[in-house]
Amino acid sequence: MKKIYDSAETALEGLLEDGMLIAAGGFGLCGIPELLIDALVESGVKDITIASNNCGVDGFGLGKLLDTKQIKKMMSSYVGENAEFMRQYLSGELELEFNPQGTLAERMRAGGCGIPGFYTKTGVGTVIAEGKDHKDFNGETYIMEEGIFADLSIVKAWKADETGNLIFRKTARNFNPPAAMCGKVCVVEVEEIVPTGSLDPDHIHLPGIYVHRIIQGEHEKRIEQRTVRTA
Amino acid sequence: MKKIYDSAETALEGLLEDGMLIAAGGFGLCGIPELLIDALVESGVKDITIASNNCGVDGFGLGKLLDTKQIKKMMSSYVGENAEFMRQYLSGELELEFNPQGTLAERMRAGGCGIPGFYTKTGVGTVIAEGKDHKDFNGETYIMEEGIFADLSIVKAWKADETGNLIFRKTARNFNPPAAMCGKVCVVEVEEIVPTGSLDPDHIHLPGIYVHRIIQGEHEKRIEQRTVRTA
Amino acid sequence: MWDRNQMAARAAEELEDGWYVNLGIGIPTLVANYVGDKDITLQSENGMLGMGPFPLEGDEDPDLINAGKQTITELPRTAYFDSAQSFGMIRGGKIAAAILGAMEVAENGDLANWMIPGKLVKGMGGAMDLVAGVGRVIVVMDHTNKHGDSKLLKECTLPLTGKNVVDRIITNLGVLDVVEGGLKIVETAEGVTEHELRAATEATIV
Amino acid sequence: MWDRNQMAARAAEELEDGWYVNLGIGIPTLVANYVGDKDITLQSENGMLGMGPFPLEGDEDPDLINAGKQTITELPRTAYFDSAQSFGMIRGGKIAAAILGAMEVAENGDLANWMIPGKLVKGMGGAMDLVAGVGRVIVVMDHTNKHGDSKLLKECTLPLTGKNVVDRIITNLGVLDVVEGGLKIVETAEGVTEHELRAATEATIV
Repeated sequence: MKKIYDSAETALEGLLEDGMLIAAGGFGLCGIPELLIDALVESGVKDITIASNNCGVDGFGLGKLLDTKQIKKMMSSYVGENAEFMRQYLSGELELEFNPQGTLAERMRAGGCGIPGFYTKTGVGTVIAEGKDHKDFNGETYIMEEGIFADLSIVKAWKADETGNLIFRKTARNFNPPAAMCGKVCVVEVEEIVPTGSLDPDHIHLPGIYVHRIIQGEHEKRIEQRTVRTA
Repeated sequence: MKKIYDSAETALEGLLEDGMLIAAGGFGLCGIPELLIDALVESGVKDITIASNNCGVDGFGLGKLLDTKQIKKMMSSYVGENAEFMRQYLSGELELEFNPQGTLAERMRAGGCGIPGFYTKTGVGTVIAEGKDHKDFNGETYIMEEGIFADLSIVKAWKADETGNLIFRKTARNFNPPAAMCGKVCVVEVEEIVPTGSLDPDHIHLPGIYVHRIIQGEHEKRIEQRTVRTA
Repeated sequence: MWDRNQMAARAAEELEDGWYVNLGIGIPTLVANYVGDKDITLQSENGMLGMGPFPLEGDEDPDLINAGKQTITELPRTAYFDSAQSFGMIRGGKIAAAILGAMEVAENGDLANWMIPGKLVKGMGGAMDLVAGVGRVIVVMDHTNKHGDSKLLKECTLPLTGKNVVDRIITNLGVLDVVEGGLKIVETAEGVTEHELRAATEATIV
Repeated sequence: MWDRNQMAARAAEELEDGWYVNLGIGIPTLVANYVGDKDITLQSENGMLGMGPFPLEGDEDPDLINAGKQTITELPRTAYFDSAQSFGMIRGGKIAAAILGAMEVAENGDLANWMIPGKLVKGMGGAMDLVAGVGRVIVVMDHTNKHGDSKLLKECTLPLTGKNVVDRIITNLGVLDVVEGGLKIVETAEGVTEHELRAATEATIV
């Protein structure tokens, strides 16, 4: 079973459909699937819903799909610092389902783990809780959140072996494993594909069972807030 | 904050109480906290409930606590090959709450993650589902399982640094991370304590935030079913 | 009539290239010997994908066992993870098929393989999760018990492992599918007639 | 009256040796400069424990950022993990305290810090999870907004981040605790009288 594809475009072949739900890894611009996002732009797929913590920034990352109006709805925790995201939301052009960051991550993991619902204290007593099942456990109130079952996951890792075992690097791991887990099909872009057997089986962050297609490519890895200290 | 203790006995000091709930890592005899189990036997703590996939074997691992009748109740998925476990259960001396293996692991993780309940398909239509909340999602029936919140976790890892960052080895990882996560206090025994900074931060399986006390010691690591092939 | 190895070989034909598969204890374990050049990755539900064969004498590692607690080896593709992650992938439908043993299978796909009340308490281990979660459940077992009674029943008498979960049954007498209304014979073992297979089966054959 | 750094220094006094702590964006970030020789481990909720200072020029790593998307560094004790694990430890109560900024705090401990309807949509990020999960929620903020109005209110007017979640408030005027019936003054900032603090506060002071 060959999982390696030669480009983002071919790796997405046959997987795209208007109106689909895509789970995307990354936090801000860190660990985002740049190449697959570009291929989504190229594909012209539209009316998509994206579950992703952020929506990139103006003109980069998932922000590109805002510019082309391909996104119908975002499931996110954070809008800040993306003017076009806020504009489309406030003008009603874009649907936005706010998810607390931890709820979003857990909903993705839950979907990947066959858990259709779980209870959390997060958001109780806020707008997030409106319309959701409430239940008491040991005298405290919790709300039910549902697992996310995506049609497609797009993910960025550092290294993959040929069977799709993945290793992430530092805080670029973030939402990538849960996003990868919750998709019917998961496509991954990496900086390097290494021969199977060259990764220590105890160092693998996400086993290849979650990974269906892999591409290797160059990443810009733009820094959102370059901050330094003086020596 | 010094987390390193010089023996299993001192590491458990002040933590034991009759009737308490203890989550234990390990699968069969693989990755079990041998030294902490021995210290529990020595302590004489009684009427304890243990959440652990197995209960060791006759006379080894958690089986020792069966021999001394310190266990009131087990929360497990597997009894097989432990004659005393089966005998005490069938004679009514020991309570046994059967948990499907994946449900047990997920219940521990849920407890550690502040999730008091989640839905699963596992066990629907079986005795496991009796008395549990049922709920339909997308036309399929699921049951609710509750998070496990243990008073104490006892866990075996391969290496720890001085801040309690843990690395496990091969299939000895098993229930250890979820068991570690669900305890109010978590005590870990390892084969080697290494200086903080000598573990790659991307290779850590369980961060030290979950770990309160650490001991280093010698492990018998008994093999339950020695099987070999001929060359 | 098939022997254990022939049953395992027949079960191996069920597996497709690229699948991740979980094999139960007993005859299902033997299936690994018959996958040939298909690219199959075996899961051991105690926390491993890419399970290799038993070790050579002297290479046994107490930290490396399968779900049957047997010493095993790793492969170049192996990855380790914890039990919560392992059953996450099972429950989440990432495992294409499980091949399991059984005490009883009913004609509606009910499966019983974890206890005989008051007599034998084995525990369900990971079987309840597997039958609830994996893509396809294939049972491999003898057609009858040691008393000669059919293990393919109208209804299970033992506590269930799962309800309506079995897709296909491979026995020493042949292969049957669970379909609307009962079991359907897919093929008979060498030297077994359809009449013999029917005679040995309590479950409705449609 | 305290300046930003004095507020951060005062907030640092809240932290106890051995704690794992989450610091929000803004003034809370400055708290890290004042922990002294206490053994504090900082969590960055995007997937890191043991957050170090900003890098030296030229050492910035795009794969190493904090929850404010700023480049940071690692420490000898650092461990990385994914977002589900990160919020698992937050929700599970493993983080001893969070120090956060706020737009409004009510006298019952309600907190609002994520949006102004129709005007500013920032998003809650991880704040809702933090206030619901951590052991102790400490708010650090200016006592009044730019119009001079109290940010310590009888009731929040903005959409809530959490209900009854704030334990202690540190402002440029002093320190207040959320108690039965309202806020209780713990101390006043240098040069601030209790009268001045009361006058600048809309919330009930008990």
